[in-house]
Amino acid sequence: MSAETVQAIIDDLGALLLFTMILIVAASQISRAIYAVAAQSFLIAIAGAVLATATGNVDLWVIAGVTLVVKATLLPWVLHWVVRRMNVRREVEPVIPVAATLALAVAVVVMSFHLSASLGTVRQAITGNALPVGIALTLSGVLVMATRKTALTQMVGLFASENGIFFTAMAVTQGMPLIIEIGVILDVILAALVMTIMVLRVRSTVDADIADLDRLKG
Amino acid sequence: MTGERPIELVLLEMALLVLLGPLVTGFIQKLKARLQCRQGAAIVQPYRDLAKLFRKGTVQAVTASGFFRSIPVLVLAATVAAGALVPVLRAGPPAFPLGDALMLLGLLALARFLTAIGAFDAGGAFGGMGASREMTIAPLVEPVLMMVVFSTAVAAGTTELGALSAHRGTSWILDWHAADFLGFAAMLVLLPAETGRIPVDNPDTHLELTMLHEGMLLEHSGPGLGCMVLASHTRQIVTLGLVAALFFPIVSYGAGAADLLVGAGAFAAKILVLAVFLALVESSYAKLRLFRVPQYLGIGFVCALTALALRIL
Amino acid sequence: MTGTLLMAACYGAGGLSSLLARWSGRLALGVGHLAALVGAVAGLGVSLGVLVGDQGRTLTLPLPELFPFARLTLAVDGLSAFFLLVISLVVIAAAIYGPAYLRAHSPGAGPARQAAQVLALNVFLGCMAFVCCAGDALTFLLCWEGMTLASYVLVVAGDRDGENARAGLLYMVMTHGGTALLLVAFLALTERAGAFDFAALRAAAGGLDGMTRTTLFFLALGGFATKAGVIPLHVWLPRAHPAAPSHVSALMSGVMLKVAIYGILRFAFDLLAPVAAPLPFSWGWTVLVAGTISAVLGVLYALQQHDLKRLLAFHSVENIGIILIGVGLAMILWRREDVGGALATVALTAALLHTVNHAAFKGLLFLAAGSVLCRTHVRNMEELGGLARRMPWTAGLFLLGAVAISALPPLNGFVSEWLTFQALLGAASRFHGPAGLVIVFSAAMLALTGGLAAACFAKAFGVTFLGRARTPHAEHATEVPPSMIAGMVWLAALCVALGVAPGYLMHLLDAPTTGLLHGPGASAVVTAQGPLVLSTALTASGTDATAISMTMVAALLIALTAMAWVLRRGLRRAPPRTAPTWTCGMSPTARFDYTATAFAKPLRFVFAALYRPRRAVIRETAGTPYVFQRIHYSGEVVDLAETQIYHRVQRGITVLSRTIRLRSTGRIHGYIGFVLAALFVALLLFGVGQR
Amino acid sequence: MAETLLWVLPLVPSVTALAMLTTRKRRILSGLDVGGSAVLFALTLVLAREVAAGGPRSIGVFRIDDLGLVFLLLLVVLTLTVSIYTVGWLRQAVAVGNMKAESLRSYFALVHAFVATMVVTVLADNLGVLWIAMEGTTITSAVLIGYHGHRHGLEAAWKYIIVTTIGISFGLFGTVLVYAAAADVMGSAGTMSWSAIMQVAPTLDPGIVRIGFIFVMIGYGTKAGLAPMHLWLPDAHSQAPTPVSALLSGVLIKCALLAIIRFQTIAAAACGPAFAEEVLLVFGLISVVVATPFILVQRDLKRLLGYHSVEHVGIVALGLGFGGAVGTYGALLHVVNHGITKALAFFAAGTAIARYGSRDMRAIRGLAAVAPIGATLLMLAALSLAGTPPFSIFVSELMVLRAGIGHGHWVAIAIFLVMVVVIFAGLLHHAGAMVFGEPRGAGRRTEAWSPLLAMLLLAAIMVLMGLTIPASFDGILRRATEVVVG
Repeated sequence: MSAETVQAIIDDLGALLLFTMILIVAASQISRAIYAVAAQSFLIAIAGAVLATATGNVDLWVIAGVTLVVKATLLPWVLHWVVRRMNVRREVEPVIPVAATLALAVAVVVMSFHLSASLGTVRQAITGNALPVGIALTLSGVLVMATRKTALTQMVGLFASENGIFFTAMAVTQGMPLIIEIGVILDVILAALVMTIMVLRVRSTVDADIADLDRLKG
Repeated sequence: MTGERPIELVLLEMALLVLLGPLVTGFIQKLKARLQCRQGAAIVQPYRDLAKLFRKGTVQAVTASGFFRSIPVLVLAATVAAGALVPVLRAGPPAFPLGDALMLLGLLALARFLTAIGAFDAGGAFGGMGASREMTIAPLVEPVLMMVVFSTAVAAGTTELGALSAHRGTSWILDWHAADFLGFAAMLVLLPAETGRIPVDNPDTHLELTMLHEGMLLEHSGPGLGCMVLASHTRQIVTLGLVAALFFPIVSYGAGAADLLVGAGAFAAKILVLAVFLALVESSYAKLRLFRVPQYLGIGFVCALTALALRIL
Repeated sequence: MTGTLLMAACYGAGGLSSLLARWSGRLALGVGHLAALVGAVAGLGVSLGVLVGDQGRTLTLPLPELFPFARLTLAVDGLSAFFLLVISLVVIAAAIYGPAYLRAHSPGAGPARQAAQVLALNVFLGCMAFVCCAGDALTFLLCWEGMTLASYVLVVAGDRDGENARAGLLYMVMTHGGTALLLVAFLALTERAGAFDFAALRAAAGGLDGMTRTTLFFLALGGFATKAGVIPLHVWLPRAHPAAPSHVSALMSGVMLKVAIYGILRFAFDLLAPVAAPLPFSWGWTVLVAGTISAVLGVLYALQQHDLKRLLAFHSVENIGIILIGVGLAMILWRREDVGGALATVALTAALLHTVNHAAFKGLLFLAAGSVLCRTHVRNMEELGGLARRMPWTAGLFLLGAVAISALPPLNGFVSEWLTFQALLGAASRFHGPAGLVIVFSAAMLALTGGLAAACFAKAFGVTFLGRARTPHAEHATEVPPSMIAGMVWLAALCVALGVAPGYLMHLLDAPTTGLLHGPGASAVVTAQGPLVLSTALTASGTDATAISMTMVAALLIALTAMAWVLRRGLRRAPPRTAPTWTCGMSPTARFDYTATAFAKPLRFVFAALYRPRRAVIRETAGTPYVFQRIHYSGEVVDLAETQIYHRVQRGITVLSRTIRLRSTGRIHGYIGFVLAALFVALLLFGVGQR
Repeated sequence: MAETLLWVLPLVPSVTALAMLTTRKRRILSGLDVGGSAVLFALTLVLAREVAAGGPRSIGVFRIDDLGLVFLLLLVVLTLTVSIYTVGWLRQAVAVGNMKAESLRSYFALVHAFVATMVVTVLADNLGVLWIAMEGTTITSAVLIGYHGHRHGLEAAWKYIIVTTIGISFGLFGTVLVYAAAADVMGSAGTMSWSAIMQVAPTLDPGIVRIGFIFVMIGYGTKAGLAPMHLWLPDAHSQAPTPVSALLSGVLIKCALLAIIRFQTIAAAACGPAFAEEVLLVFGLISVVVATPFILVQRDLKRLLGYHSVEHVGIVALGLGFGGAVGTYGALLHVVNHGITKALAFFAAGTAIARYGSRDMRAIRGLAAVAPIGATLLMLAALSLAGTPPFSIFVSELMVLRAGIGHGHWVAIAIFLVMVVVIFAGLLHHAGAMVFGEPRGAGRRTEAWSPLLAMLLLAAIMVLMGLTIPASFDGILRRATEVVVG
C-alpha cells in the first residue's frame, strides 16, 4: 500500500478520532462517554495495524494488539464495572455548560492546527494531520477532566488524552520502541487501578464523589 | 587681624563684667521705677542683696541630693566663663584662643541646663514647672541666636567674637547692610527672652504661674541663692555684651591706657542703651502667656532667617 | 596581622565558651565576656597599629579559600582601623559591664539562655569587627548579615514575651530589606569586576557611567540608611534597641549603627568615587538633608518618650543624623577646590569625631540606664525618681553622659558639633543662592537639635534620678556592683578626655581622612596651631581662622568653680539646715514631683503639628456632673513615619494576600484548568509562529 | 564496577521493599529501613568516587553523569536521614494512633518502592524510561499521601494523582515530539537515549523541539510544582506523613527538575539557549510571585512549607533561566541546599506538630520553652529558608542573583528581591510566633533521639554548605554545569 494511501487513511482516522472526542465532550451520560473512549482506542488500534502493514514494523502489530485488548476492552469494562458496582448517578455533571465546553474544544482544535501549521518543515517528518489531531485529542481530553464533576468522567478524559498521545506516537514516529510502549501502557493500567481503588475507598468511607472533595484550599 | 588681646586683659574684662552685672540690673530696676512714677530702690540695691545673701545661712530641702549644693557653683562658674569670651575693651581675637560665640552660647546653655537640674532636685512642683518652661523656651531661643551669629559670621568668616567685632571695624549704623538691621531686630526680640524679662519672663514676681527662671531658684537659699542671682546678673550683661560685640563697633584698637578707657566708656554707653531698651520694653508691655511665647520668638526667627538669606543670596 | 587573628580567636573562643553553660551558666558568662574583652584589646592594638603607623599602610590577610567563586580576605586600612577602634573602645566597657548585669538583671535565666546570649554576643562582636575589616564584598556581606542575625538573637533571647519577638521581627525584616539593596549594589560591581575583592571593585567602578554610579550609590545608601536608622527607615530602631540587654543596646546604638556609617563612607569615597572628579551633587545633598531631618525628628520624638531606653534609642537616630550632616558636607565639598579646599577634611573630621563621641556617651548612657533597669526592673521613668541618693555613681555618670550628649562644653559632644557648625558655616559662606540657604537652615536645625537634646536630658535625668522615689521599685534600689561601675567609668573617662583634649585624637584621624580624601590630614587642618587648639579656616583663603581651646576653657571653668566654691561656702560658716520642700504649705509627697509627661507637655504643644498627639480624658463623675470621682488621662505621640507609611503598606499587603487566598476554591477542576490554561498560553506565547 | 553499580543501585531499594513484606515487627522494619538506606548511601558514595575518577558511565538505559550525581547524592542523603527520623517519628505516631501497627510493612515497602522509582528517574538515560519512572513515582507517592486513609488524605492523593498524571502525560507528549525530531534526523536508528539525542541535538528541527519542550516544561513542571501548575503541591505536602513530605519536597520535585534540565539541554542545542531560558525565567518568576501571598497569610504549618517549595523551585527555574555557568551552577546548588533545608524544616515542623497535635500555627506557641533544641532547629531552618547567611540557601541565592545581574535581568531581579523580602517577613513572623511566647497546649517532654539525630545531621550539612563549598562537591557541580551549558 502506497504512502499516499496510508496518509489518506491516517487522516481519515484522525478525523474519526476527533469525532469521537467531540462525542466524549458532548456525552451526557457516563456510559456513552466510556463507549466513545472504547471506540477511540479501537480506531487507534486500526491506525496501528494500518501503519504496521505499511511499514512492516512488527512492534506496531504488537502495540495495536495491546491497545485493542487493554484500552479498547479492558479499561472500558473496568469503568463499566465501577459504574455498576457503586450505583453513581449515570448523568455527566458538567462544571460549565456543555456548549461552553464544546466551544473550548473547538478553540483547542483550531489552536493545534494553527500551531502545527506554523512549523512547516516538520510536515514531511509527520504523517498528515497526525500532529494537530494528536495535540487536539490530548488537550480536549484534559478539557473534559477540567469540566466534569465526577471522578469517573475524569478518568475517561484521562484515557482520551492518553489515546491522543498514542496516536501521535504511532503516526509521527512509526511507534516508539516497544518496551517503552509497553511500559507506558502498564503505567496507565496501574494508575487506573490506583484511581479506582481511591474512588471506591472514598465512596465507602465518606459517601461522596472523590472529585467533589474541596476541603483543602488556600 | 587687629589688636591681639593678651590673656590678662581677657581676665580683666571678665572680672569687669562680673562686677558690673548687678549694676545693670539695678539701673534697669531704677529706670523702670521712674517710668512707673515710683521712687524705686537705689541703683546699688542688687549689691546689697548679694552681700546679704552671702552672709545668710543655708536651708536645704530634705529631698535634695548631693548635687544640689554644687549646682550654684557650677552655674556661676559656667556663666562667668562665658563672660571671658566677650570683647569689652578692645576688639580682635585674644592672644591665646579661648572660645568663640558658639562656645559662649554653649556655656550659657550649660548653666541653664544645670539650673534646670537643680530645680528638679528639690522635688517640688514649682521647680519642675520652672525647669519645664525654661527648657521649652531655651531650645527656641538658641537656634535664633545662633542664626544671628551666623548672619554676621558668614560675612566675617569667623565666629570668634573678638575677630567679629574687629571685622565690624569702625563701620557705623550708616553702612549697615539690610541683613544687619534684620539681625539686630531679631536680637532685640530675643533679648528679653535671653535675659529673662517681660514679655517672656517676669523677674520680679514669685507667683508660680508667671515665673520661669525664678521658679527654678525657689529652693536655693543663702550663698547658693547668691551665686544663682549673681549668675543671672552676669548672664544678662554677657548677653548684652554679645549684642554689642556683634552689632556695634568697638571704638578703640590701640593698646594704651587711654584707648582702654575710651573702649570702657564706649562699652558702658552701649550697655546703657540696651539697658534702656530693656527697661522701656518691660514697662510698656505685659507678660505673654507661655504658649504665646513661641509666636513671639517666631518674629525673631523670621528676622534672623531673612537676615541670613540676605547674606547668602 | 597576628592581632587580627588573635581578635578572631578571642571572639571564637568566647562563642565556644557558651558550651560551658552546660555546666555553669555563670562560668560561661564570665569566660565569654572575658574573651570578648581580650578580643577588644587585640582589636585596639590592631587599629592603633594601623592608625599610628605610617600613612596609607594597609594590613591584608587572605583567609582560607572557602568559596570557589570568591576569595575571602581581610584588609585593614585607615578607615577600617578607625571604626575598629571605635568598636573596640565600647566593647571593652560592655565586656567589663556585661556579666554582672546579666546576672543581676535576670537571675532566673536558664543555662540555655545564657549560652545563647554568650554565643550571640561574641558572634555579634566578631562580625561587627570584621565587617569593618572586610577586604572583599563577600566577607562584608557575610559578616554584615551575621551581625544582624546575632543581634536579632540577642534581642529575642532577652525575655520570653511577645514584645521582644515583634521588635526582633521588625528589625530583622527591615535590615534584611536593606541587605537586599546592598546585595544588588555589590553584585552589580562584582559582576563588572569579575571578582569580589574591593580593589577589583574600585577598578570596575572606574568605568561606570554617571547614571549607573548614582543608582548604585543610592541603592547602597538605602541599605545602609536602614541599618543606621535614618528617618523614615528608623522604625525598627526604637523597638529593637531597648529590647536587647542593656550592654548590647549600648553596642547596637553606640557601635552597630556606626558600621552603617562606615559602609556609606566606604562606598561614597572609596568604591564608587569617580576618578579624580568630585562626587555627583545629588549624593551629598541627599545625605545632608536626610541627616538634618533625622537629627530634628529624632530628638523631637525622643522628647516624648518616657521609656528610658527608648528615649536613648531615639537619640541615636538624632546623632546619626548629626554624623550624616558632616558626611554629606564632606561629599559636597570634596574635590571642589573652588569651594572646598580643606573644608571637606573639616566636615569629615567632624563626622568621624562625632562617631567616636557618640559611641562613648551613648554607650555610657545605655550602661547607666541598664544599671537603673537591673536594680529597679522598670524602664518607665515615671515610676522612678530619687535614685540619685540611692545610686550616686550611676547618677553622676548618667549626668556626665547627659551633658556630653547635649553638646554642652566642656565635654566631647560639644567638640564634634562645633566642628560640624564650622564646616556648615564655611560651606554657607562659599555656596551662594539656595544651596547656601539649605546649608544654613540645616545649621539652624542643628542648633535646635542641641537645645532640644538638653531639654530632653534635663527631663530624663531629673525625673529618673532626682526628687522623690515614686514607686517601691525606686525606693528599694541599691548601687550596682563595682564591675558595672568600672565599665561606665571607662566610657565616662573617654567622654572627658575627648572633650578636654580632643587635639590629641586628631592624629588618629589622619589616616582615615587622608585615606578617603587624598588631601591634608585632620591634624594638619584642625590642630594647625598645636594640639591644644582646634582651629578651622572658614574662608577659602584660609585667613580669619576661628580657634578655640577646649583645654583652656576647661581650665578656666575649674579655676572659676574653685573660686565660686569659696563664695558658696558663704561669709558666715552657718551649718546648713534642712527643711521640707516648700509646696505652699502642704506636706509634700512624691505626687508633687513634676512628671516626664508634664515636663514635655509645653514642647508637645509647640510642635503639635509634628507630633499629632492623641489624648483621651475619661471622667468618672458621681451623681452630678460637677463631682469627679476619678479622671483618667491617657496621651501618646505617634510616629508619623510608622503610622503613615509602614502600617498602610503592611495592611495593604495583608489584605491583598487574604483576598487572594480566599479566592482559591480547592476544587480539582480549577487545578486541571490551570494546567491546561498554562499549556495553552505557553503554546501560543512561545510555540506559534517562531521559526 | 561503576557499570555494575548502575543497575545494582535501583535494585537496593526494591529488594528492601520486598524484604519489608516479610515481617510485621516495627523494630525489624525500622532496622531494615535504616539498613537499606545506609547501603544505598554507601554504594552511591562509591559510585560518586568512580564517576569523579572516570567520568560518565552508562549501561543499557541507565547512565550516570555529574548532573545526575548531584541529584542522586541529594536523594540518598535525604533517604538516609528520613529513615533515621522515621524510627522515632513512627514510635510516636503509632503511640497516638496515627499509624496502624499492623499496616506498617506496606508503608515501609511503599516508601522504598518510591525511592526506587526516584533512583531510576535520576539514573535513566532513556527518556521513555525516565517518563515511566516518573509516572511510577506518582503512583507510589500517591498511595503514600493517602496513606492515613482519612478524607483529607484521600482528597489530596486524588488531586495529586490526577493533576500530575495529566502533567506528565503532557511530558510524554513532549518526549514523543522530541523523539520524533530525533528519529527524523537519525532515521530508522532512532533512539530515545538522551546522550544519543544530545549527539545530534544541534541538527534537530527547532520548531518541533520547541513545541516538545513547551509540553515537557508544562508536564514535568506540574510535577516539579512550578506555578501555576503547583496547586496540588500544598495539599499533598500537608497531608502526607511527615517523612514522605520531606521526600516529596526534598527530592521528588527535584527529580522533575532534572527531567526539565535534560530536555532544556536538548532544546538549547536545537533552537538556541535563549528560548529555553526565556520559558524557564517566566515560570520561575510566576512561581515566586504566586507563592508569596499564600505564605504570608498561611495557617497550616505544612502547607506553609509546601508553598515555600513552590517559591524555591521557582528560584531554581530562575537560576536556569538567567542561564550561563553562574546561573546554572547556582540553580544546581540551590537544588541541593533547598532539599537539605526543606527536609530539616519538615522534620522540625513534624516534631512540633506531633507535640502540639495540630498543624494550625496559631495553636503552636512557645516551642522554645517546651522543646529548646527542636525550636532552635525550626528557627534555623526558617532563617535558612528565608535566605540569611551563614546558611546554605544564602549562597545559592547569591549565585542566582549574580547570574541575573550579570545578564542584566533588572526587572526580574527587582521582583525577585521584593518577593524574597516579603516572604522573609512572613516566614519569620510565623516562626517567631511559634517559637517564642508562652507555651500552651503542650508539656515539656524529652525530645526523642532519632529525630534529633536526623535533624542535627541535616543542620550540620546546612551550616557547612553555608560556610564553604567543599572542593570535591564543587568539582561535581562544575562538571554538572558543563553538562548543561556545554
